[in-house]
Amino acid sequence: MDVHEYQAAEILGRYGVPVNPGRVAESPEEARAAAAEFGGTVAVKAQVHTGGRGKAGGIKLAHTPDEARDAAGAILGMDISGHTVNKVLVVKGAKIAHEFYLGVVLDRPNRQVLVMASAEGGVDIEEVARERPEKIVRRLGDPALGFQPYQAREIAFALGLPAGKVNGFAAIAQQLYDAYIEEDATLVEVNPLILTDEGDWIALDSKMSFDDNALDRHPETEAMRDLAEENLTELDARQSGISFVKLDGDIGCIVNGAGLAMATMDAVKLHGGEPANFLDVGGGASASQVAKAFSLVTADPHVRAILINIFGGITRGDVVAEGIRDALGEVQVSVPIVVRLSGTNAEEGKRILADAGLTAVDTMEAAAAEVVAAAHGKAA
Amino acid sequence: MDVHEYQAAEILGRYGVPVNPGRVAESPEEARAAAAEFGGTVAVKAQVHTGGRGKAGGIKLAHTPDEARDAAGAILGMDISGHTVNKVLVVKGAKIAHEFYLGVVLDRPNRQVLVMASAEGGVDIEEVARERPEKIVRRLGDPALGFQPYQAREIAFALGLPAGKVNGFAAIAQQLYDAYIEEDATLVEVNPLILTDEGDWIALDSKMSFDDNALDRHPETEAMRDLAEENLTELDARQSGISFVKLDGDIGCIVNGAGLAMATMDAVKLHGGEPANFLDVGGGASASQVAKAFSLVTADPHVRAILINIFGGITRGDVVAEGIRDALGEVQVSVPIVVRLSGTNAEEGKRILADAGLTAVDTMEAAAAEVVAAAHGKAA
Amino acid sequence: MSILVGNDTRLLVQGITGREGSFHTTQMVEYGTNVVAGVTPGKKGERVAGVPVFDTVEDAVAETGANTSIIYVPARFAPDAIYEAVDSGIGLVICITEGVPVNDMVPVYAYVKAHGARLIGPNCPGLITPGEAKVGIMPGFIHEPGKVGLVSRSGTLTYEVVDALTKAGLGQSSAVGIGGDPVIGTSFVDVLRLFQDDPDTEAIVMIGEIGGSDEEDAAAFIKEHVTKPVASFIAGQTAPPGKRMGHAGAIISGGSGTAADKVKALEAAGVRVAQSPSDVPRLLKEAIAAA
Amino acid sequence: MSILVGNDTRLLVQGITGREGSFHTTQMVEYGTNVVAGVTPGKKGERVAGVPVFDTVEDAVAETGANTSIIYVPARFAPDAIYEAVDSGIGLVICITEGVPVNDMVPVYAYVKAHGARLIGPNCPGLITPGEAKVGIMPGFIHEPGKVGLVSRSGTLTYEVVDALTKAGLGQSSAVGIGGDPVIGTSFVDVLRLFQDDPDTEAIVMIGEIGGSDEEDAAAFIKEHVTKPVASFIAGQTAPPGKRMGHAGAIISGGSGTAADKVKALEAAGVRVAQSPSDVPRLLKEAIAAA
Repeated sequence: MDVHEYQAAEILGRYGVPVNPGRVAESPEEARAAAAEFGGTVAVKAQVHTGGRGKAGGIKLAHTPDEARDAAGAILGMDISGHTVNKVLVVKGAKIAHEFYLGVVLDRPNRQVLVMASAEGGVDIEEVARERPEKIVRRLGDPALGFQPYQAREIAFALGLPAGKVNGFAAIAQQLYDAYIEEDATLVEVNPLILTDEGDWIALDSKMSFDDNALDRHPETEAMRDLAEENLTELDARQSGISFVKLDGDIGCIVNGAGLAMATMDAVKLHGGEPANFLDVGGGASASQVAKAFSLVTADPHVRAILINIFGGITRGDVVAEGIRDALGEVQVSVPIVVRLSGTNAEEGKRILADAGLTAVDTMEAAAAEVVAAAHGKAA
Repeated sequence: MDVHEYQAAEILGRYGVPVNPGRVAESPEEARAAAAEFGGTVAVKAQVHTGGRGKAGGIKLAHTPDEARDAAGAILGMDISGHTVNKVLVVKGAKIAHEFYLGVVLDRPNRQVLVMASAEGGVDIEEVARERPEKIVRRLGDPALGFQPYQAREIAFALGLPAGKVNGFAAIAQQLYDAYIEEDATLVEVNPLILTDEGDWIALDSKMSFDDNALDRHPETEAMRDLAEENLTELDARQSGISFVKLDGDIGCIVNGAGLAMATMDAVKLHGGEPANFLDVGGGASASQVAKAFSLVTADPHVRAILINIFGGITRGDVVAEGIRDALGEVQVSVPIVVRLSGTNAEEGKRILADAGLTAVDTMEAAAAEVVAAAHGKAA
Repeated sequence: MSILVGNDTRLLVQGITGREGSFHTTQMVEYGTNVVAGVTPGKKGERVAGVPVFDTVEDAVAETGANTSIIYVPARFAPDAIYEAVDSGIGLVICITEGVPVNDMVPVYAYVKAHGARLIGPNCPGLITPGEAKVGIMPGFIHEPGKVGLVSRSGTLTYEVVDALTKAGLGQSSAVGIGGDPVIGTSFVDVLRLFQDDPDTEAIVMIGEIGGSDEEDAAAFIKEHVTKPVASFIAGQTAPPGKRMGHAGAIISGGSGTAADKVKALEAAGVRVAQSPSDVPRLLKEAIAAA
Repeated sequence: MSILVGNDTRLLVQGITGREGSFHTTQMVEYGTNVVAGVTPGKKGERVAGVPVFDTVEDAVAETGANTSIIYVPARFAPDAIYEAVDSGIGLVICITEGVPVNDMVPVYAYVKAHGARLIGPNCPGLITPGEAKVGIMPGFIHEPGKVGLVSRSGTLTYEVVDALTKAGLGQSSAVGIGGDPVIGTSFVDVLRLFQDDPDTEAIVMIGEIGGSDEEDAAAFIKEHVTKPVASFIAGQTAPPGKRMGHAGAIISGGSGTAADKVKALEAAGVRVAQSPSDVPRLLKEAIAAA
């Protein structure tokens, strides 16, 4: 789960990170008031769960309260990579002497938590990683003991910080690491972390993402969820134990198993179609679960045909077939359905489907070819 | 540092341990009021930093508020192993179905933290350990990861707890372990931990001791220090960086180094004397440090002679001699002083002492013999 | 036996009295797996599919000599179950449980490794040595004893491929589902090494998916150390970046972890990569013929 | 060299610019110890007694090939300093610092051990191989090269005994102060094993004190594994129970850890235990003669 910049800053502030004082505004007038309160130059920043805000014009400097109001007026309602801006964050302007990058992520190959930093802050860190990897300093936290003070100092010295700035930086690195662990984050990032002209550290832009599997032990994080930023269909699916991701195509997919669901999407594509979604119905495939899957898929008006791909394992093919049959009694589906059923009790399942007026094919490839043809209005 | 039972219970209560509700009383009337508030039977318990309260009559049951008042009257002011009772704890009576022992300590040989439990609670656990060691169940916490839930369950099952009581016990064991680690304790003990007739767990008597070296990060624990329970001379010494322990003899000892200080006490005893104290002046031996040592030792009216035993190492003998000479200018010492000086610059040091009217001997044994003789009013 | 499990396996089921645990215990016993014990705290003395239940792993190991454990407990209890298994001397732990927080798994991974044990999963279907031992939730009947070692991050997709292999006459030495989480106990490389060293395995199939770089690491390992023919399939060619595809670990982030990169790395290592799961048997036969 | 330190030692001083660190660095350099580097964060480029100072242990090791580290930092920084040394590849770490909380040392001890390094201390005077390397705070001049290995929990008491040995014509191979805390990195048994295996050591002196059971463990080890003559002294015959005698670890608790028990165990293992430190040389000579 992602949160907004202002929420990430709020969390990191609790860990002692020197975040920039800011105020959230949902209207130009609120932005003006916030700017007036801070005085001097402020930045007005779009609060959306996506990057590239700067390039999209979602971050503006304002030297007066009126400018802040106008900036907020321009930004609020803006669409940034498909995200509508509903809130802006108004923060005090800071005199930047130097920009750094500081982030904490999982290092999958090492199965450890990684602290990474760069003296090239304020830019796309992935670009730095790709093009000037030597500019990034990395240290792995010990899996049991965590990140040690000396590691934070090593990073600070490797960035070339002067002696007087080392402890301040090291403290912030430790705070980000602590926040990552204690909040069950999957990403904690400050970019840029700046040194001001006065020599103070300020976390100018904060970002955090969280492990969905750990949200039940962080209700205060869950409460930060911004439904306006969420795909409600995906959330709805999740609550039914279904993994669902909306895509741009027109062929709906209902599959048991995540890997098989991806492979099914790939097969659709291979046969000239475009998948409308990723959907894993999960372990069982009861009538209500399948009905839910149908309603998720058909909620998308672009869907022109549905491919159901089931490999009967522990969940038997006949049970799945019954689920499909019964679900079709519950949900109205008006587009062609192609079913592929294989594995345990597939033959019996096919008979059940046949009784329900559906023909099941044997292979994924045949099913993919058929569903693409059906979507395009012709027989395979 | 030790704390009282009621303070240990307060700390453990914060960790979720089901401690018995209680109220501290410093007068019989307060005890009466507390008993009236709880209603029914209460226990009135002496709050002193020593064991054996029960045998000494420091714990009494009271069935009415008046009985509680009388019990408190009897206990307050009582002397238990040299500790005067200034406070009693009045706790609700509990119907004991079974008593357990549960404690957390450092396991020195393994350098790990040990959780130990016994179904023979309410008695001296050291006696159980000595005589029926098989009655004690032990599990070591992982040095980095801590104590795992399964270990707590293993202890519970090994104690023979019924399935329905396992999780409750395991939770308490975990809470004691957490308190041990987070509070930098050296001992956390609940004895007895009881199951009531109603099947509830109650920690009926709690005990905690703390690592003196970690107190600076636990000001709230330091604030629990009961000066009435402390040897003020020892505390005073500690603040000057001197390790001091009061003993019962008549020969004061001033030594540099803890091991040598113990060896010096042993030498005094070997030569027929009784040491009045353990005293390690620490690394340096400035005039003010030595003066402090003199004042600590001579504060004891039983002291009849003083042995100063210095092995000059990095701290030079001449510097120590100067410290002794100057200290004698600051503090009035009216008992005989025997100095032993060896090691770095010992000869120069002896000259300095001779100028100050003190004769230094070469060996610890000679010094011990001489100081014992001096204490007993005769030449060695 | 082929790799990891077989006739020598003495299996313990942690969480045996739960819905999943009891169902799959029955399935495993029916398959012929030597399930010797189960653990559910407080359920000592019960039996599931004839298997005796104990309160603790320690007791179960002492009584039955279990050497392998499979875990079906809920996510929040899974790390504790793994520690209990490892500390009780179990050398191979298979964690089926899905949804364990990553921050819990980081210390678990290091702990298991430091104690010389092996963890498979979490969030995995388990593993099987056909005809000997099924230690997982896969349908046993689609497998056939043979010479192909299979390793996969997926569940049903693996069954799909196994089914195709069996139908093509390619039986399996062992099939290992390593799991779909970002932090798993056993990687592709670990299993490839075992298959390479296993005299019962003559060819290898590897089923990958988007996310992470385990497939790239596997490609490097194959290039360097694997002399047996390898065929592969990578799921998620059409997956969009930044979205989790069901598995917690199946996500393209910061432009890395794409299927295209993985396919490229594998092909550069001489692996034949199929465009669809059903094409795997044909490519594997080609690879075997070319070897 | 005898044990642990000697002419091959390339010493790094952590906390070199502090009062203790700089003083003892000078002393060690004057003794002839090969002190190659120091570390104080932020003090890179400075020199102490001619020794170059670095910001991190990593840098110091890379530049100077330091293989041993001695730590003089304040107690609250000591665990971090030990982790830094071990993680930077230092194989032998001597922690002089007194007052480190026990709960900090418990994970440190396990970490050092798991990483194959050796920690001596904390709260110890360090160790010396006379004529080769002094790595600690002991006065060097009282030592004489020779064949007696000495191990002790104490500081000045050790100097007392060393002085007596030297005056009695008994030089030392190495003298090791293991420290007076409840949790220390290296125990009597560890050092006894090294002395037993060291061809330069012909006899052993062990100086113990009240608290814990390391002396009893040592006695059991001596009985089983030590063939060289051993003499001992145990301080604290007159120490009362329940009171800490200066050292955090010197406390008789629950009736265990008494000097009498330790003396008994050592005597039962054939060790000659002196009644006073000055008597150690005589007993050791007896032991050598009887061997």
